[in-house]
Amino acid sequence: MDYSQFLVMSQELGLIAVFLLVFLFDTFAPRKALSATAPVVCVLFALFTVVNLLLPCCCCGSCTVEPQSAFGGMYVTNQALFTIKNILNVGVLVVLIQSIKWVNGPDQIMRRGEFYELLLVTLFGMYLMMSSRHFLTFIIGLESASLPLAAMVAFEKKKYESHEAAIKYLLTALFSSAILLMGVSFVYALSGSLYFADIAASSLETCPLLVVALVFVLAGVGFKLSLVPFHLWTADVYQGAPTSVTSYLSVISKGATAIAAFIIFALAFGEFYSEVWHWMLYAIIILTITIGNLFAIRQKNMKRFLAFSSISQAGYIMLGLIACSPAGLTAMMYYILVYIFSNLAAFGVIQAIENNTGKLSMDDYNGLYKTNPMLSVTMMLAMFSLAGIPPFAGFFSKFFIFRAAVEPGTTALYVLVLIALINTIVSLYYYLLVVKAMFIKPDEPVIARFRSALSERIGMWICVAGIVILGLASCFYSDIAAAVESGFNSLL
Amino acid sequence: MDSVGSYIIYGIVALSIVVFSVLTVTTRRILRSATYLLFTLFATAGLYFLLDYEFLGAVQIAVYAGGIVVLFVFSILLTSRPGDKSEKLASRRRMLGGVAALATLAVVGFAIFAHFSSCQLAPAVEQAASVDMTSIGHFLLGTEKFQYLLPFEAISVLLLACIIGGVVVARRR
Amino acid sequence: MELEILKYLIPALIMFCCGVYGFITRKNMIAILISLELMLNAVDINFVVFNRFLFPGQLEGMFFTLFAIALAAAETALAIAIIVNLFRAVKNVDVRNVNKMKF
Amino acid sequence: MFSNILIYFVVIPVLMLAGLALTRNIKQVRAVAVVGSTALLALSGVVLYQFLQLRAAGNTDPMLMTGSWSWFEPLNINLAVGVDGISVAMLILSSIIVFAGSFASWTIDQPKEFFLWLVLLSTGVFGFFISIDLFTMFMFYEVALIPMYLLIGVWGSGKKEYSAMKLTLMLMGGSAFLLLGILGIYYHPAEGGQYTMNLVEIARQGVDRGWQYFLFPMTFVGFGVLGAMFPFHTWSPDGHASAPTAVSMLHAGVLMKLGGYGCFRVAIYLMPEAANELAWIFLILTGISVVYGAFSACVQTDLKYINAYSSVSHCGLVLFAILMLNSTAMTGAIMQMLSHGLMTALFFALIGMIYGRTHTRDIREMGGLMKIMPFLAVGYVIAGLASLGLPGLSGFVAEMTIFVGSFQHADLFHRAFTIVACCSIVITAVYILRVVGKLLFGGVQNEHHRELTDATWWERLSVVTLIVCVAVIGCFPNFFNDLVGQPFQTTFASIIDVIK
Amino acid sequence: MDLSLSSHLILLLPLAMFLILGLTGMKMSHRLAGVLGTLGMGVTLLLAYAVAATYFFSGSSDFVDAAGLRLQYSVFDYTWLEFTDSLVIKLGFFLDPISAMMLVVITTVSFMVHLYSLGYMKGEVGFQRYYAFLSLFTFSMLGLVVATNIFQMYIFWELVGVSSYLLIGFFYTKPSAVSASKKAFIVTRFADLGFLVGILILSFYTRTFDFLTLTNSPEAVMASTGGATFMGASVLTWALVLIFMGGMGKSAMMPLHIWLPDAMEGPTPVSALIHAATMVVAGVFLVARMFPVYLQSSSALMVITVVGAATAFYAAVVACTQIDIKRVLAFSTISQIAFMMTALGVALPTIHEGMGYMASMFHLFTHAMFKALLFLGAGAIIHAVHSNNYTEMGGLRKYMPITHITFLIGCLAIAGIPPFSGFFSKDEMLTAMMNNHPFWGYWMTMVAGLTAFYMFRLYYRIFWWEENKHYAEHRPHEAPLTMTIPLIFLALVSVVAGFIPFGEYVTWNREPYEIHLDWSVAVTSIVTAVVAITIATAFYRKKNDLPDRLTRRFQWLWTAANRRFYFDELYMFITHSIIFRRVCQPIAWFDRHIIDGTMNMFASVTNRASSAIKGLQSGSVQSYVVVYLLGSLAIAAVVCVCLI
Repeated sequence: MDYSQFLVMSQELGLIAVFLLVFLFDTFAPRKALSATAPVVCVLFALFTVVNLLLPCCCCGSCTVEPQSAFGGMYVTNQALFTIKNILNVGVLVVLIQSIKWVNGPDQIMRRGEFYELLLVTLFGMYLMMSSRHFLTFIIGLESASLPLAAMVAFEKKKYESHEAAIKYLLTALFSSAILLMGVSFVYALSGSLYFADIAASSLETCPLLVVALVFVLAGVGFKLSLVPFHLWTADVYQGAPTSVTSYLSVISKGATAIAAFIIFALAFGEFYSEVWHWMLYAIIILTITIGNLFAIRQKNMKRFLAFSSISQAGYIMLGLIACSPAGLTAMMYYILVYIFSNLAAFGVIQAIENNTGKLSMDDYNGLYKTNPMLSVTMMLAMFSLAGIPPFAGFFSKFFIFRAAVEPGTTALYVLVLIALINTIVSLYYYLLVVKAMFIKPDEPVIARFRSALSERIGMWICVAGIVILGLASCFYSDIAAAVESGFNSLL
Repeated sequence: MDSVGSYIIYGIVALSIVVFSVLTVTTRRILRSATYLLFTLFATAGLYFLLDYEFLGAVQIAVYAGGIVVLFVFSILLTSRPGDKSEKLASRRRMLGGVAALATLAVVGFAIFAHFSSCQLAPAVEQAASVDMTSIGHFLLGTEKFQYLLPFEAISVLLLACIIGGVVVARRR
Repeated sequence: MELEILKYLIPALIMFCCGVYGFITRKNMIAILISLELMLNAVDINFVVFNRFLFPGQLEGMFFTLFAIALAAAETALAIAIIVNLFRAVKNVDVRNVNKMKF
Repeated sequence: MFSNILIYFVVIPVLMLAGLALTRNIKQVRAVAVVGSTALLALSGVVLYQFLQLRAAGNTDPMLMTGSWSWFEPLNINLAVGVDGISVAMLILSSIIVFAGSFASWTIDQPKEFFLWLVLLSTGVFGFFISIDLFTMFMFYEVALIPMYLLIGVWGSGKKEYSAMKLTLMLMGGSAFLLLGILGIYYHPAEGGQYTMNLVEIARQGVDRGWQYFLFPMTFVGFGVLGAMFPFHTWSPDGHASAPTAVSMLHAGVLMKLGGYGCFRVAIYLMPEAANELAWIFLILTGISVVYGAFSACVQTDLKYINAYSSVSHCGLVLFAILMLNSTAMTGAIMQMLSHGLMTALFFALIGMIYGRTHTRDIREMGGLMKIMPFLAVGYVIAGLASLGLPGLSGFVAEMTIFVGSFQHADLFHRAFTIVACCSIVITAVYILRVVGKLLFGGVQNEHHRELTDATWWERLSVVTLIVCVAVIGCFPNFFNDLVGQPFQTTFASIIDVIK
Repeated sequence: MDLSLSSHLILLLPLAMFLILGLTGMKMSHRLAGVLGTLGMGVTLLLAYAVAATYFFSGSSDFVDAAGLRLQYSVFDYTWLEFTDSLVIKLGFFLDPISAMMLVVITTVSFMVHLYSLGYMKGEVGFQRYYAFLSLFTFSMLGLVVATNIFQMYIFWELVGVSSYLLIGFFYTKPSAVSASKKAFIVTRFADLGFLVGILILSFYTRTFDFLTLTNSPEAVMASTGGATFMGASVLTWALVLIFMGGMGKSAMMPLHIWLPDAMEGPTPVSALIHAATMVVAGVFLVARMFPVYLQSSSALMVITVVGAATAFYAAVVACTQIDIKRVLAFSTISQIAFMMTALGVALPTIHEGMGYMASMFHLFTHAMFKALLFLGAGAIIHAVHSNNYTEMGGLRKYMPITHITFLIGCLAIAGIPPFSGFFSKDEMLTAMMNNHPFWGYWMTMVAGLTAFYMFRLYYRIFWWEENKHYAEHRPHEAPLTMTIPLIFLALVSVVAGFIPFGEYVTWNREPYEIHLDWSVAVTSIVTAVVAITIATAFYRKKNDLPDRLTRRFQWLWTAANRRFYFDELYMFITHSIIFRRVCQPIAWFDRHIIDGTMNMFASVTNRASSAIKGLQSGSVQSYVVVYLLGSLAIAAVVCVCLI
């Protein structure tokens, strides 16, 4: 019983430390100091993020984290995982900054501490999801990542939508976790172990039970990723949840799950299983991208609109998984990084407008450029980046993920990518609808000129910088690629 | 487990699982539903005992039957007046549910059947692991392979979060 | 031996399907949660059975079930909190009323 | 990196973008636009000079002034630049049109935003022409496409929202095919080849034969959409009709050339074997484009529609000639790009100026403009004459090179199609003269038009620049012929010969 | 003066004039622009005479060899555009008998027209533009005739077409002028398509554009086609006929003649220069230039002959019924050019050493002079009475004596009365035809008779008949000096040109040829002409009702001829009802509705699909779960079925 193994989980421990600090602050700080909760959390988390970014360089001397595993292979860490966690940290930091104004609003002010605590626990769950190499820990991670979120979704007590969203989220989440557990039980029955490494090492013939097991696991993971047909909760929940929670849900939670899905499917279910799930995923990707797009076309509520957009984005992210290669993982991580910034930029604008005017409909955005040019431009950049328009980062991430997807060179994959590409046209259409509303619609502006809060602006500036720089400066991609290269073999 | 006695016990357990499960979801009184759930859970615990996982059976009774069902009952009492009768379900929804349930039964049942009746299973050659309390304690707090300290710690965080979440949600303000 | 394991799996499966049926047909949200417990319970049985009959060498299945029970408890607690919260807002726990956001 | 002169084709527009972002009033915007576009014009002149010097010194590399800087190293993506005669010609064309376009939009609303987008568009255009790396090429290609949406949507006229959306989506549709083609080219080099995105390298090692049959149509259609190939041309009439003046100019003048250039540079240059075998399919399509566009133009009443269909016809000729796969016809294709670029820009500039005065583009509502605005009218006549192939103006040179070259093809089918394409010269005459007759000659249709004024100095500058260029190409074609023909005669000819 | 310099200047001076007048003309006074243009033309005229004289008379070994054979000499030949190593467009200056002769013709007529226009166009809006266009035309025409290769010819061919377009449409506010110019351009453009395709076919086989190469070894041209045929005819025939089609367009051969009568909408001096003397004979010149190659294909020559003969007759008949004096002259021009064309078609080396060729060129020369004279005279008349129709004229001889005399000389010349120039050239042509086949000879003699008739009909109706009543209020006056000088000069030339020993200078093989009149032919034609003139005199000298009676007697014929045998209506039907209505409009419709509709359909299908599946997102969490579960089960089932 070597409890020093906990030290391997430095990031998780750091996160728990932040969590505890927040918890203690919230519980014991004097009433006056409580008004500083939000900045304190942001600073703490920023500190945590920066330390994590710099840690390997300062402590280990080398810039890569040595692959390590602990708890008998139940937990691993390496440069790749370290990097993706850092990416998520940055995203969370932006979410935190963007949420300051909302958290300090009259309805939430009493519960702001809990908001941060819950958020940090879900992040911890995501960490665990990605790092665990055992289905039990994985599921605990997954549940930690989703259950507290239900509470966060229900945060706006004065809004009915928030309640409805929470109910829908929770019930679907529970159902899906039951399905997932069922699937895992079959995996256990087939391979005799719940350790990923053992599963990967076991060789099995294809039998219906295996198919059912994989489908159920995929359904459980697909629920979090909102892949079609497991996606139906997404729109309602995104729409009903507080915008900060929606943005968190749409980028961080999705990103972490995508990586976890990669690890489970590409690695744990790697060799013998892949021909089974390959075609499932193939169909699901097509469905996800297409149906997400088709629904997005007709949305008027901005949050709901972005929900469907994020569904189809999830389909694109899964293209990295179908390639099953280091390049796929790299592209996926990069895509997530870019997606975080693009989507958060969009949500940042939506949040700023919602906080200041309460408007959420796309029609309210008509003529926004006349009154709030900076917000409009930010939104436009976000839309372009999501649509994959160069020179913004989204273009690069899309290109890289397509590139990774066709790497195996089969015709089927080319067809898949072609379908995905054709769908980008549809997606461009609806992203342009937003741009059109803001820039082109001749109507009188609905939203008056206002000055957004400092925190909102900081959040948006970070996102805009990310959108512009992430693609053009190749170092981000190269770092991720190097991380994946060094860590890919030790992922299991 | 060749004895007739164990067969009888199995029969009772299995039958009660099936019957109470069905009753749980078909009764129109919500409180009864909770009660049937309790019976189902007891039956499950019985199954665990039957398979020699006494610790698990105990946990099942303590946590599930003792904790969760009580929670249910409280919440039912909170949200509905006793004796409230669920109105008759729309047949469309029942059909939908039936189709879904039967489809699940068919697909998963077929998969299980196909696997466990045709596939030649590797016989359980391994020596069954001991399930006494000492070893369970070791398993639960060990850091080696097949030991579960990490999930144990992790789930504590989850539970804490759920408590916070529950408090936040349920608090009036 | 094959039949032996099926003997246990089939009741579990039926339990699971009952859970599914209940989940889809019940309109009281707490009843839905109850159905969900059935499903989770069925999975627990699966794990235990697989552990006992197929891989008795380690206690993976059993511990999984152990943790799954804890998870179920946590889930239920939170779910009930949320449902009660909703009940406060709309004085109702009928799931069919919860469909304002759609399309 | 900055020692390579070509990179400044991107640097200058980026600096312009920065400059525009800082401007506060229309004067500053104009100053930035004029300085920037003049600098680009000068730069293309310098590049031309240096290029000719290098060639004169006997440098026969396929690409000159090359530079390559690693960008996404793990993916073999470099920022690789280099030019041959064709790209130099295209760079000159682009800088001329950007220059003229800046003046043509002298009094536009919201000048700052307008020029920001316009410059972003030209960044894409210039970047595309200097790139010899498939990825950067594709990136710049898309950079050039998207500003169109806002330029048309915000500053356009008529059904602008519909047109802008249609244009953007169709072009993006093309680029979807293109992207797939590029990926395929990257992953399927011929036996023993390396994975590379560098055009020259790929051309050297070749693309896998089997995959070519899949990739060639992909890339050709991808670029062909922008080249207004039948039946993917319908964005062009609506798009052009709705676009503001400078945007039409740039779009028809330069952007559509991206299509033709890309068809050659990517589809045919890299996959000559498939091009040779599949050319007939696209020959039929482009042959249809040529005649069909011309016929459609005959019945239009909106000036811009006429010109847009005319562009379909003329750009069809570009692709048509490229597919002939012989050096004369391909040279002609590039000449046609130059020529069409200049004269269609001229057309759109003039149409824009006329529209700015009369507020209608319907030829039935105008007439006798020759009396009212002689300068613009004469410009229009010259543009028309260039378009219908008057010797001494650029159109003639280009078309003749194409016809002569195409007719040298050994195959009867190709020659027969050449004759079909030749028919367009008559139809072109019909619709051009129809417009000229109705619009400029005859009596004044609308009495209000009598009070209109002739061109202002900036408009004159814009028009004269283009006319001079059209005339220079038309009068001294051999210089351009040598410039753009050289690559076909050396590097590419050998490839073609091998196939045949 | 150095030959090279002067030949450069011959081309560059008019071009420079065009540019100067075109770019800065608007700032000049009318007088300055006119004088500048005329002076420039005058210098060009002198240079051209000098060059022609040098070529014909210097006896330099460059131009004539010891045996008296005139040589072809290119003064300069700049590479303009290099398609391939062998297919090169060059811009050069080619001297041989016909180009030297054409230099003289063009510069002479052009100078006369320049001079004449000083008076005729006085005070017109766009006077400077007019002179600019005249210079442009002269430049193009000169470039055309001195072309060293067929593509250079094509280039200038197009340029003359455009100059013609611009000049016909000079009065651009007049709708009829605009449509006439458009028609002229499009019809000739259509013909040029044939020309271009012909060039393409020819160059495909011969790999050259060069006239020298083509005409010096026509057998090699024939051989290079390798006996390839297309639809029964050899490709060479195809090529030559197509090239001839270009000539048909420019020279207004039937059925591509319809533009020329309408082209009379242009200012009259322009008609004189372009549509009578120079540009319209480009087709003849083209055939003459390629003549050795044409000799390789008797079918092509046959086509030329038939087209020429038919056109000549048709145009002559139509000319008899026109009222507009310029139209009469226009049809007369068509008829005369067709004469030349026929002469070329019948010219075989075996018949009088290809005399038809020489005769054709001779007639080209003389016709240029007297037809220009007639047009300029008609211009003077129109200037005086402000109308084109002879019904507004009559009895003008008193008022315009100089015009009267010169016009009469022109009429006599064209009618073929000795000793006027037309007699000699026409006689040579008839001889050649008669020797080819008597049918052509008699046929064309009949046309010659018709010519004499309609010319004198015109003459009498203008100058005799009956004095118009309007003269009282608007008295016609003789034209100013700038206009009469050209008339007198051209009249003199028309009188004497017949005595030029043309065979000395211009023959198909460039060997000198002794002209001798074939009196049997000559007498026939003179008699025919005299009879025709007599009839015309009887009909039209004094006002009488004989013409009207005759007209009524043959009403249908007269109407048909007056309506030019409905060619315009036919064209209108084809272009408007067939091409425009049945081709263009359906294509445009197809484009908007089918092609564009398909693209829009993609969009609407996507939108429809979007609405169609919206039920999936029903808002009820239980149905979400159903979809979730059934979806996953379906995937499982499908994969099971597929894999196992």
